[in-house]
Parts: sequence; structure tokens; C-alpha cells
Amino acid sequence: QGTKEAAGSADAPLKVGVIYISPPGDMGYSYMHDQGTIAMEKHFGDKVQVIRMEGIPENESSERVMENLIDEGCKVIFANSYNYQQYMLNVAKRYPNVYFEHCSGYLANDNMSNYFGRMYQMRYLSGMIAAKMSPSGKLGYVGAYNTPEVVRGINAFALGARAINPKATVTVVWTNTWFDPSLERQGAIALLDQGCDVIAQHQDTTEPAKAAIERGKYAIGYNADFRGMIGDDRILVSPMWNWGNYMIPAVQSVLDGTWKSQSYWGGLEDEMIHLSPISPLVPADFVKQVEAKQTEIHDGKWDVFWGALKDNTGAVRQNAGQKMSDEAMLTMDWFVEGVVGRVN
Amino acid sequence: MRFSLEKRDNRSKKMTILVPIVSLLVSFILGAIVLSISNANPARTYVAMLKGAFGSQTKIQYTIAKSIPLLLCGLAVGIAFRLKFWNIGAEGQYISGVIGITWVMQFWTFLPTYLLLPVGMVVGILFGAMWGGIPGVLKAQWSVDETLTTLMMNYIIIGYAEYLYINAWKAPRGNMGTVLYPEAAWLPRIWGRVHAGVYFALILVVILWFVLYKTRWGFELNMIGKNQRAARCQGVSIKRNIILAMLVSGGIAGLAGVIDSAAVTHQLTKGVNSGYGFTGIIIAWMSGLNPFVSILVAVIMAALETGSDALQIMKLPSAMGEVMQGLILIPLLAGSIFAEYRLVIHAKHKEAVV
Amino acid sequence: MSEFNTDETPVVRMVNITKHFPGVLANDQVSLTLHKGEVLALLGENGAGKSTLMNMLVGLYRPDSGEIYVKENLVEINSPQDSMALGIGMIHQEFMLVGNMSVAENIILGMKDLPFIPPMAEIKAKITELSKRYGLQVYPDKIIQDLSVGEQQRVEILKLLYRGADILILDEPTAVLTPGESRDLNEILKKMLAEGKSAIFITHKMDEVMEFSHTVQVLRRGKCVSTCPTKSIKRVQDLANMMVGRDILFSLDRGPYKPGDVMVEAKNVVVLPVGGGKPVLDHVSFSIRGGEIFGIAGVAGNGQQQLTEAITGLLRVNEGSIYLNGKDMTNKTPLQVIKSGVSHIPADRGRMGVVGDMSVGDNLSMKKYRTDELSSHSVIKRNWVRKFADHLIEVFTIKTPNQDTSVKFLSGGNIQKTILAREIDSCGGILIAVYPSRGLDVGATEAVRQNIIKQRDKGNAVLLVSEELEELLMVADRIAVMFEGRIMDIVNAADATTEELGMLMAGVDRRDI
Amino acid sequence: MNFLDFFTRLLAATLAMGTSLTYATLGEVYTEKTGILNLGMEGTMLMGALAGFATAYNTGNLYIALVVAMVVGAMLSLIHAFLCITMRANQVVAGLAITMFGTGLANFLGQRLGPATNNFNLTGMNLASKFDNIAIPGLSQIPIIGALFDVSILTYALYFLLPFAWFFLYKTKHGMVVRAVGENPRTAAAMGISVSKIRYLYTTIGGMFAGLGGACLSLSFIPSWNEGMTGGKGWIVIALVIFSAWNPGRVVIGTLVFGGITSLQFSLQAAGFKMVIPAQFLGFSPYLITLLVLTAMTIINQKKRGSFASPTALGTSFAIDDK
Ligand SMILES: Nc1ncnc2c1ncn2[C@@H]1O[C@H](COP(=O)(O)OP(=O)(O)OP(=O)(O)O)[C@@H](O)[C@H]1O
Ligand SMILES: Nc1ncnc2c1ncn2[C@@H]1O[C@H](COP(=O)(O)OP(=O)(O)OP(=O)(O)O)[C@@H](O)[C@H]1O
Ligand SMILES: [Mg+2]
Ligand SMILES: [Mg+2]
Repeated sequence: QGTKEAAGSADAPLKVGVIYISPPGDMGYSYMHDQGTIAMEKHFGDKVQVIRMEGIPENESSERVMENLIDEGCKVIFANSYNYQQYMLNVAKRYPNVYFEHCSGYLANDNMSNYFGRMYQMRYLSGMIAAKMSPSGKLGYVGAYNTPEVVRGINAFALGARAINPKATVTVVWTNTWFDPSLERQGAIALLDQGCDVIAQHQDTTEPAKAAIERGKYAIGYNADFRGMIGDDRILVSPMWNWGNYMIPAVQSVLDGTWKSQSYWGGLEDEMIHLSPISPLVPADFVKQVEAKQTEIHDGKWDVFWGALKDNTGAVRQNAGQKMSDEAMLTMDWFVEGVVGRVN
Repeated sequence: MRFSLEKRDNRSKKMTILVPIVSLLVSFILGAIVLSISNANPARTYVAMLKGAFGSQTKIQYTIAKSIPLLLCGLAVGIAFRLKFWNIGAEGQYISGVIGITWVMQFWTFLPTYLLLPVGMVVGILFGAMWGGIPGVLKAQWSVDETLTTLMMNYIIIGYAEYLYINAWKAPRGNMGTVLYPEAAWLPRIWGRVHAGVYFALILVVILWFVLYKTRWGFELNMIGKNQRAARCQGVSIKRNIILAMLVSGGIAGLAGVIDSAAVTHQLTKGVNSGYGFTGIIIAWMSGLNPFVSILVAVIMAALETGSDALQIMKLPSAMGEVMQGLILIPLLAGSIFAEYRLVIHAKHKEAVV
Repeated sequence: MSEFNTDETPVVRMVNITKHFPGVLANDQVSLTLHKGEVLALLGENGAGKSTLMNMLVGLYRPDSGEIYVKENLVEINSPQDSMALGIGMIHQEFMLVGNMSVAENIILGMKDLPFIPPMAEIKAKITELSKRYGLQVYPDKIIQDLSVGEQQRVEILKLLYRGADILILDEPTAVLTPGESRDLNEILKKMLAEGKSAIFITHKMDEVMEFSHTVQVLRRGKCVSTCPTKSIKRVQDLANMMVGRDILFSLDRGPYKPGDVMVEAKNVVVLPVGGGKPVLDHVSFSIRGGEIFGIAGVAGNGQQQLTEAITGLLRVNEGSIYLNGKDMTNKTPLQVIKSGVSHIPADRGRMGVVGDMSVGDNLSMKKYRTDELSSHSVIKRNWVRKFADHLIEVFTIKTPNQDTSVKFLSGGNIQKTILAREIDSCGGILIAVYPSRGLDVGATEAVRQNIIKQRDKGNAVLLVSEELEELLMVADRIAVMFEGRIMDIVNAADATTEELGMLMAGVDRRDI
Repeated sequence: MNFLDFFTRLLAATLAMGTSLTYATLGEVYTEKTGILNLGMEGTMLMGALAGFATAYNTGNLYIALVVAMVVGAMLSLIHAFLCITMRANQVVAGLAITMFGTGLANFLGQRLGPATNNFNLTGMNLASKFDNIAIPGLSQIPIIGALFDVSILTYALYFLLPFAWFFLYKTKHGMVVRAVGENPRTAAAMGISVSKIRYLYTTIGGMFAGLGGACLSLSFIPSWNEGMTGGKGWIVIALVIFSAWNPGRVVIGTLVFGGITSLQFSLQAAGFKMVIPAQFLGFSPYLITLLVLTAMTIINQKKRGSFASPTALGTSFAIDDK
């Protein structure tokens, strides 16, 4: 069932299907994915043809959409949200000659890879900048859902902050949304009301950041370059995704016939992630300090969750000299010291 | 010239059939206008949508599979509507059902595997029944407005389900989902994507038809729905029946959730609030609360969704699907009056009757 | 009675008015003329089309064809607004009042020339002034739903007076009033008419026709059958015959009065209204024996309906107890009451007696469907139901195309026969009948009464609530009179007179007479 | 941060979010008072949000934007009015259809309006200006209630509109007509009131307010256009109307309770309040509390007749010659 003729015959373009959880107009997660898709389209020109499917719910509909894409002749399918993984695996098993690329999950198959980026590295750097710019040392973080990915980001942010200001705290407000502009804004307002003077966030809207700058406070963006989009220097920096850097080689390997299944968690070293240009408000010499740290991470000399770690109840979670395994990072469900809030 | 609507002497059989057809035509014309504005060829788009829904075996299978939970939710809502009880909480009752079966699958490990599915289904149905029963009791005992209670209870259970799959019950490596049910306890697929849930749905249609049209209880529900006071005078307990109907309604919505999770998702996970409950309302109404007609309507609603993949493949915006669904409903709603009324045009000297 | 001048131009002339409703030709080429100062009595049995004709004159309905002239100008009355502008005002058969608004608000509702914020103080003063002038006592601040039926009717009249209508249409204004209230109202109407207003007066009470009207016009089945000066009518009987189109005989077969065991007993029954306030049933006690018809007289709204609902389990009793067939059935469910042998013909047949959207057959089996006769193990035996229904249709001569017709398409009389058939067929010893002949023509009324008497003669206990004293005197064995939730007195029908009962109905104690 | 501050801020946050809800709820009260149930609020608000934003984005004039949002809201409700009043369609289903259509259309148009350079057009774009808070000197310094005097003009307008609505419905001749139509359309018709005209009018007015409520989000609270940015507020509106017992005087209680609990749960989290309750529980607490309060109020009010009753004719169609 479902066998197809070989990929990318000489003149016919390679058809690539891309499935997004939301319309890319969200200016957040799917938007950045689409930027990657656009980069990939540009890179290959006529050699690929992309079919986008947006706003696909994470249920069996996604399975149907994948099959429809295969019907349309797609040889590679990307899907950008965690809960597609089970459905993608189901389809992958039925279509051994199609390549599947799943973002943010952990399931894989002979013809299905998963990929993600070590965004926490950028969160750490943004935490450094936040702490530097915060007069009070009270930082706020509008959390989406209390999943390991979000918790990891908050922890990295707090560690970065406390590396600069050991007294800094990160207060967390959960909105239980990925995308609800008004609730996310309200979460930020509550933090600002409590005296937080830098607001970081994990959701796909710009609302927490906008709430902060409207109050004359600072904000840390996410996903895309908020400062460029909103045009306000009080948005200090935005940790950003660079999905094109994964998609281009992946599609290339299909064209070359060298595609291999992998579980890929890319970090700075291959620029899956990066920082947006840093706001001119941040002192230049401090920017140097951040860049130095970035180089250190890039070169693999150091990473965020290396060394002694305590959680926010004071319990020791990791001893000095230890490096946290990927597995531990991927299931993280506790806050580091300095974070005010509860994981669940 | 003046228009007026006049009641027909009898509900017109001809119109009952003609109205949906004409409405659909009007919808197509309206849709064609929207499509043309979006620089799409309407005829090609419609054909693509049709093919997207029924163009191949697999596509038909997906459409059928999608229509199963829709049908069940339509049936569930329809029972409550028979009593003029506006249950807009099928969504929550559905989720409650999923929580019930997941609880069994994940924690009732003392059960032999072959019992997990049947027991899980029963517990899930009970959970759905409970979530429907609460607004039923509130309404029956204290006439608390059911629109509000069922609506609020949707949001409550959505939040609670999130809590379960993100925190309390989450799979060790998972982000947003419980562990998968043991494979032996899955509801099997019977024809490609179509799973055994279709049997449950079809059997339920027959049972409901039988119960509603052939039994004492169905007779009582009919009486209550059409004239509550008269039913009460005949010794029919309104309170008891509201509660009972809501238990059944919630139970069926729960069954929809149970079936979808046992056959498709195999876990409680994000995406469980799928909107089936709301579509169920439309299905119930469009089918005139008739279980057999519900099958047809559910398939059409499912096809509207499965077929709208084609819109995106044709590079039309994703929101076009929703617009088209709205455009189908509005003329149908407007047209439904012509089964009972006729349009009379009073011209200066002559009268035309449509 | 003042006179009027027929030579003067008519104030209203309706010419060849036709109006149909689904399945009914309500008015068929009806013409009507009203002169200044004239009072025209519009008569006809129920459903003859009287209200329909008048509703067209006030613009509530539109005629299918025909013309209306007001003061000899051809007019098109498209809404009540138009008719008000022409000085036409109507008191409708059913109250046209908004229950949760005050008297004053109801009186000015919809008036065009009010300022944005109506000057309520002024308005109330004017209402009070009007009510003094005509002797209509009302409190402008009271909420309608707290008023008695009589008070509500006064509000309706005030609406007319306030708006200064000079062509009055009165659709059975005294139908729901006590004899005393009716008399008061008639006095008021006389005052109004003395001011030179013209009126069309619809009533079923022949004495009112004779007292008020100059002219009588009779409708039958939507057609105008005769118009004549009131003075030319010699006997009331002639009027009745004109309406029905045949001779009416008033005689009922009944066996001798042989009371048996007590089958219904109420002891000090008290029912309080939901929001608190005066009890709707105030220590009501009585008993009914087998083979006896116990009549309850009283003006609608004095607790009769609540009493029957308390007995049938539809209404909670706060104090006291009710025994049926010797068993304490206080606050039992309607089903338990039914199973203890009670049949109930409710007051409002459309809303309580039948399910209009279900078939005649279904409505006939609505009580018996739960018995083994019509169902087995919860499944209804459809073919048995059909046979059962056909049988009842035949025995009770219900006029219906077939048993699958929706009940709502039957005429009022046949709807009532459907209920009667169902309740009498399943009667287990106690029959409660509330206004069973309300709105029925003479033939149907006779049939209903005969059936009730038949139950009595079979030894069943019958509770009969009626507004018509004639009916009670003719049918009942004993009569209790209710006023404001209390039983004023219980009298033997054989000894009672209309006058005496009328006084009791108005709340005048026998001792005071 | 002291106690007074905490509540001042809480009130301010509640007002900021509650404004949009209040407009739409007020609109729905007007509509339901005449007996028409409009479940299409979610779609109507979203259309209002888009129309307001798109206009402001293209003209730079916030006031024109408000007007356009109102007109668009009115037009969508006009469809509902046509379905329910002229075509006597089932009001529940018609409302659902309006929500479906409005949501789809807003998202669809959101992807088409705006600058051509961006593939996804308006979405996520920001406004050059928005309705900002205006602090009244002196008054805005008062603890707690000072929050009432540091709000946007849209909120200030409500200080007038809410009492006016109450006054209008209960003290003016038009209000009387509105109530009569929703309570007893037959009587209203007999008093020469055109029931369908009134119903059309106030369904449309309700839609205008809903459009305005949407525009409050996109022009003031959130200042941007985001797909689905109403996030279910249109449904909350339906609940709040019931909560307010169809009385504009009580609308504000409903929106404050609902908005207040939403804000409060964030404030408690942000205050580092030793949380024993999981985040999701806090998330659904506004719905739970609304449910509990309504249930309690209904049960208590059962004793007092009528005070919690919906307009008697709500949800039913009317024709004078229907028997
Ligand atoms: N709105 C309506 N729709 C359908 N049929 C109607 C309507 N109004 C009246 N009818 C029918 O028209 C006929 C005339 O009714 P109408 O109310 O005019 O009688 P009426 O003479 O006033 O009787 P009554 O003495 O009982 O008041 C009846 O058969 C009635 O059923
Ligand atoms: N709403 C209605 N729809 C359709 N037909 C109706 C309606 N109301 C009455 N009819 C029909 O109109 C005819 C006259 O009805 P109406 O109620 O006037 O009868 P009636 O003369 O009062 O008879 P009865 O003496 O049995 O009460 C009947 O044949 C009845 O079936
Ligand atoms: Mg009449
Ligand atoms: Mg009749």
C-alpha cells in the first residue's frame, strides 16, 4: 500500500508538504516555521514545490491531511507541532517511501525523523540581558503550559539571570494557552503590577511584550524578532528559531538520496536557534559578555544545565561537575532556585 | 407590492425535500461569489472539495471515520433537544468520556487486558452521563438555566483535562498526553481508517430510533418536548425525564469521546476539545432530531471538513472552510420556513403564491 | 338607552370582508355597518369569526379581501396604530397586558405622542382622574400580574379611555367577571356610551344584548346570517337559534341521586403562592361521594384550578391532606394520583389537555400507553394503540379525518371530546372536570354534560368546576362556591338559586344576605 | 506592594479586560430584551475586532474605526435578525451559524486586507496609535477606586452607557416598548407596536455593541489583529447576560465578577502566592465560580418570584396570526 515512484526525477520538482498547527499569521511559532519554509523554497528554487496546510488540528485530521499531501505527490512532509507525532508515525508506517520530519517530538521510524532546537540556550542568554537591565531584579515570565519544554526555558532564563544578578527572581504566571492575546496580556499585566520590570514569554502572541513596553518596562521576545516588528528598543532581545537551517539540509538529503532517520536536537553549533539583534539600550560591553557566553556554548565548552543545580524548594538536583542528560532535560518538571511559582 | 408569509394548511412534503436542495444551490452560488473574489474557479474548487471528501477509498474512509463522533454528538444533543433542553455542553460531556476511559486504561491495571476496553467504555459513558446529568439536575430541581451551566461546564472540563494530560496523568516522556492505551485494548479498525466505532454508532441509531419512536419512554419524551404541561397532567414526571434525558445525552456524548479515543487517539491528549459537540448541535437540528437522517447530515458535515483540505491545496486561505460551512447553513436556515409557510406576493391587482 | 340616528353617515362600514386561516374560512364576505351612537351586538357561537372580524378592524389582521370605511373614507388599516389614529379602540377577548409592567406603563404602552421620558407623575394623575370619573378603581403603580382578573379588565378599559377612542370594540368584556363585577362594568360602559361613542359589543350573555344594544348582527361559520334591531327580538331563544341554526333543547337524562362511599376528601388544604402572599387555597375542606357530582362555582382565578391541581398532584399542598379512595394522597406525584383512579379534564385544553402536535391517536392513548393493554415491557404495541384509538373515536363520535391527524387541526369541540374520551375511558372512580364545556357549541356541550352524568350514574365521584351557574345547577348534585381561595359555602343544587350563588361568588357571606 | 495597591491594580486590570465584555453583554441584553437570542456574539465580536483594526490601520483614525466596527457588527446581526425574525429560524442554530460564518469571514478577511508585502497581511500587525488610558488628575490617585479614573475613553463611555441603558429600558417610552416586545409580543402588537421592527432594531443595536466590544480589543486592549483573538469571549457574553438577569444595572456585576476572577488568579500567581491549586484549576476558576454564583442566585431567587426570569418570549418567533 502506498508505494510511490522514486523521488525528484530529473525535471519534476520535489513536492514538499508542510503542516502547521496555526495559520502562520500568528507571527509566532508557525510564522517562524514558515520563514524556514520560505528560506527553503528560495534555496531550492524550481527544484521544490511546497504545499502548505495550516491550522490543522492535532487529531486524526492531521493523518488525513498527510495522506492528502502524499496523494498530491509530496515526498517529504514536515509537521510542526508536538501532538502530530503519533499520527505522523502511523502514516509513516503506511508509506515507507515518503520521508517524514516531525518537529518537537521524540518518536521516530525508518522514514521519520524528529527535530527540535535547544532554545533553552538562547533563553539563558536572554536571561542574562534581562537581569542586567532590571533595576529591581524582579523578572516576570508568562508561561504557556507547564510542559518540560516551557519549564526548561524558564529554568534556563532564571539561570542566565542569576548568573548576572544572583538575587534576581523569575516569577511565573501560567496562562494555559499558546495563543490567546488577551489572556496573555493579562498575565503580563499581573506580573507588571507586582513590580516585575522585564517580561519574558513563551506564547505565540506579542501581547506580553507589548504590555511591558506600554508600561515603560522591558520585554524579551520569542520566536520572531519582536523589536523589529514592534519597533521599540525596550524589547531587549528575542530568542529566535531558524528552522530553515534544518529544513534545507533535510530536503537536500532527499534530493541526494542520502536521507537518514535521526533524532535531532540542534543547538547553537548549527544555528537552529539564534538571538535577534540586541537592543541598543543594552550596554555594548555587556553585549560582548553575552556574545562570549554564546561562543562558549557554540564551541561546546559549556552548556546551561551543567554544574550544581538546586530547585526552588532548596533541594539539590544536580551536583557540581555533572552535566544534565538530554533525557533529564526533556522531562524536566521542576523549577531551579530563583523561580517563583509551581510547575503544576 | 407587499410580501407576506402565510401558514400552509399542512406541512408541505414537497417543500421539505425542495428546501434543502434550493438552499444548497443558493449556498453554492454564494460560495461561488466568495471564491471568485478570491480568484478561484468555483466549479473546479467544488469538484476538488467533492473529490477531497469522496475521491478515493481512503478519502471515503476518512470522511466516514470523521462522521462517527459527529453523528454520536448529534444524537446526544438531539435527545436533549427533544425536551427543548438546550444542551450546548456535548463538547464537555465528550471530554468527560475520554477522561473516564483513560482513567481505566491507565490505572485499572488490575483488570485483565481484554476487560480494559469494555470496562473503559462503560466508565467513559458514565463519566459523560455524569457531566450531562449535573446540568440536568440543576435544571430539574431549581430551573438553573441550562445554556449557562452546560457552557460553563465545557470550559471547566477542558481545563481539567489539560491538567490531567499535562500534569497528573502525563506520559513519562510526553509533553501533552497520557500514555497510550495498551494496544490490545484498542478499538479495531475494520475498513482502512474506518473503525469499529461505526458499528456502535449505527446500532445506536437503530436503538435510539426504536426507543424514541416505539417505546413508552420515547412517547413520554415526545409529549414533554411538544407540550410539557400536558405531559405533566398525564402523569409524566418532567424532572425525572429531564435528568434521565440528560444522563442519556451526556452518556452518548461520552460514548463519542470513548470511541474516538479507543479507536483513534488511544490517549487523552491535546486536541480533545475538537468542537464535535458544537457541530452536533447543527447536526441535530438539520436532521430534525431524526436519528436516521442524522447519519446523512453527519456525513455531509464530515465531508465539508475533509473536503476543505482541497481548499488549502488549491492555495486558498484556511479560513475559507469555515466561511463555506457558514454559507451552507445560512440559506438552509432561511429556507426552512417554506415547509410550513408560503410566500404570498400581493401585487396591485393580482396575487402570486410561491 | 339613548337613541341614535340611522340617517347620519355611518362611522364604520366593513364591506365584503373575507379572511381565511389554514383550513378555516373565518370570515366569508361579511359586511357590517355601525352608526354614530349605535351599539351593535355581534353574536355567534364560538369560532363563528367574531373576533377575527374585529381584529381586522383594529389592524391586527389584514383581510384577504373587502373594504373598510371609517366615517365614509376608504381606509387601509395596516396596524393598530392606524386604527387608534382613527379613534378605534378595542378590548380584546384575551387580556392584552404585559404582566411584569405597571398599570400606568401598560396604559401608555406604544403611544406615539409621548415624550422620550414619559412624565409619569402627570400620567398617573390623569389615570387617577379618569378612574374617579368612571368609578374604576385601580392603582397606577401596581404590577399587572399582581392584579385580579377584574382589576385587569379595568386596566383594559382605562387604556381605551386614556387614548380617547370614540369607536369602541368590546370582545366579551364580561366573560371572566363575577355577576357583580359585570354589573359594575356595564354601568361604566353605559357612561361611556352616553358620551356619544359608538360600540361593537361581542358577548354570549343574552341579557347584556337586550340591555345594551340597538342592533344585533349574527355570524355563523364565518358568514353573516342576520342583522336586525334589538327591539324586534321577542325571545332570547330566537337569538340562540339564530346563532346555531337549529333548535336547542335543554334536557339531560340523569338517574336518581344515590350517594355512596366517600371517595374524595380534602381536609384543611392550604396552598401558598410561590413568592409568598395570600394563600391561593385557604383551609379548603369537602368530601365527594361515589355517585355524586360535586360542583365548584366561582369566578375564574379564585382557587378552583389550584384546588384541582392540588388533588391531581400537580401543585404542592402546604398544609392539610387529601384522601382519594380512602388513601392519603397528599403531595403524591401526578402518576400516583392517576394510578389511584383519578381522571382529569384540565381547564386549558390546548395547553394542558392535549399535545397539539401529536396525532389524535397518540393523544387518545396518552393515559393508557403505560398499561399492559397498550404496551408490553416498555414497548408500545402500535397496532393495539391504533385499534384502541379507532374504537374511542367511534364511541365518542370524534370528528377527525383519521387518527393520524394532528390534534391541533381539530375544532375545539372535538379536541374536548378527545380529552373526554381518554379520561372517561381510563377513569378509575374519580373524575375531575374543569370548565369541560368552555368554548363549546350547544351540541358538544350537551354531549359533554351527558357523559359526565353517565359517570355519576355509574357510581363514580365527579368534581365539576364551572363558571356557568346554569350548568352547575343543571348537572351537579351539590355546589361549593369558592372565593379568594376559600369555600364560601356548600349548597344542594336542588335548593340553590342563581342569585344566591352569584352573591357567594362575589364574596358575600350567606349570613350577610 | 501593599494591600490597597494590590486591589487598585486588580480593579484596573479587570476594567481593562472587562470593557470589551461589557459592551458586548450590554448589546446582547438589548437584543434579548426583545426576545431574540443571538448566540452569534463570538463571530460578531471577532468581525468587529477585525473591521476596527483594519480601518484604523488603513486610515489611522480610531474613531472612524469604531464606527466601521459598529457597522460591521450591525450587518452581521442583521443576518441573524433576518433569519430569526423574517424567516422564523431556530434562534440557537442561527446564532451558531452566525458565529461560524463570522469567525471564518474575519479570519479569511484578516488574511486578505492590509499591506501586500506581508504574505499574511494584517495578522500580528500593530497600530500606530490606540485608545490610551486617560488619568483624571486627583481622582485617579485615590486608592482602589482611583483605578476607575485611569481608563480609556471606551471605558469612560461605559460609565455613561450602562446607567443610560438601565434608564432607557426602565424609564423611557422606547424602553417600555422593548420590554413589552420581549415579554408579550402579542400585546405589544395589539398596542400598535411593530414587533418585528423593534426586534430588527435591537438585534442590530446588539450587533453594533458586539462589534464595539470586539473593537475594544483590537483598538485598545490588545491593539493588533490576531486570528481568533476574541478567544471565546462571545460565549462568556451569553453567560453574563443570564448572570445579569437581563438587567443592564447588573451587567457590570457579571463582567466584574468574571473579569475580576480572571485577573485575580493571575495576580495571585504573580504575587507568588503559595499556590496549592494547579495552574489549570486557576485557569477554569472564572467559569466554575460563574457557574456556582449563578446556581446559588437562581436557587435563592426562586423564592422571590420573577426576579430571575428571562424575557418570557425569549427565543421564540412571533407572528400575529399564529395560533
Ligand atoms: N390566528 C389564527 N390562526 C388560525 N385560525 C384562527 C386564528 N384565529 C382564529 N382562527 C380560527 O378562525 C375561526 C374564527 O375564530 P374567532 O376567534 O374569530 O371566533 P369567535 O367568533 O371570536 O369565537 P369565540 O366566541 O370563541 O371568541 C375559528 O375557527 C378559529 O379557530
Ligand atoms: N388552527 C387551526 N388550523 C387548522 N384548522 C383549524 C384550526 N382551528 C380550527 N380549524 C378547523 O376549522 C374548523 C372550524 O373550527 P372551530 O374551532 O371554529 O370549530 P367550531 O365551529 O367551534 O366547532 P366545535 O363546535 O367542534 O368547537 C374545524 O373544522 C377545524 O378543524
Ligand atoms: Mg372571539
Ligand atoms: Mg369551537
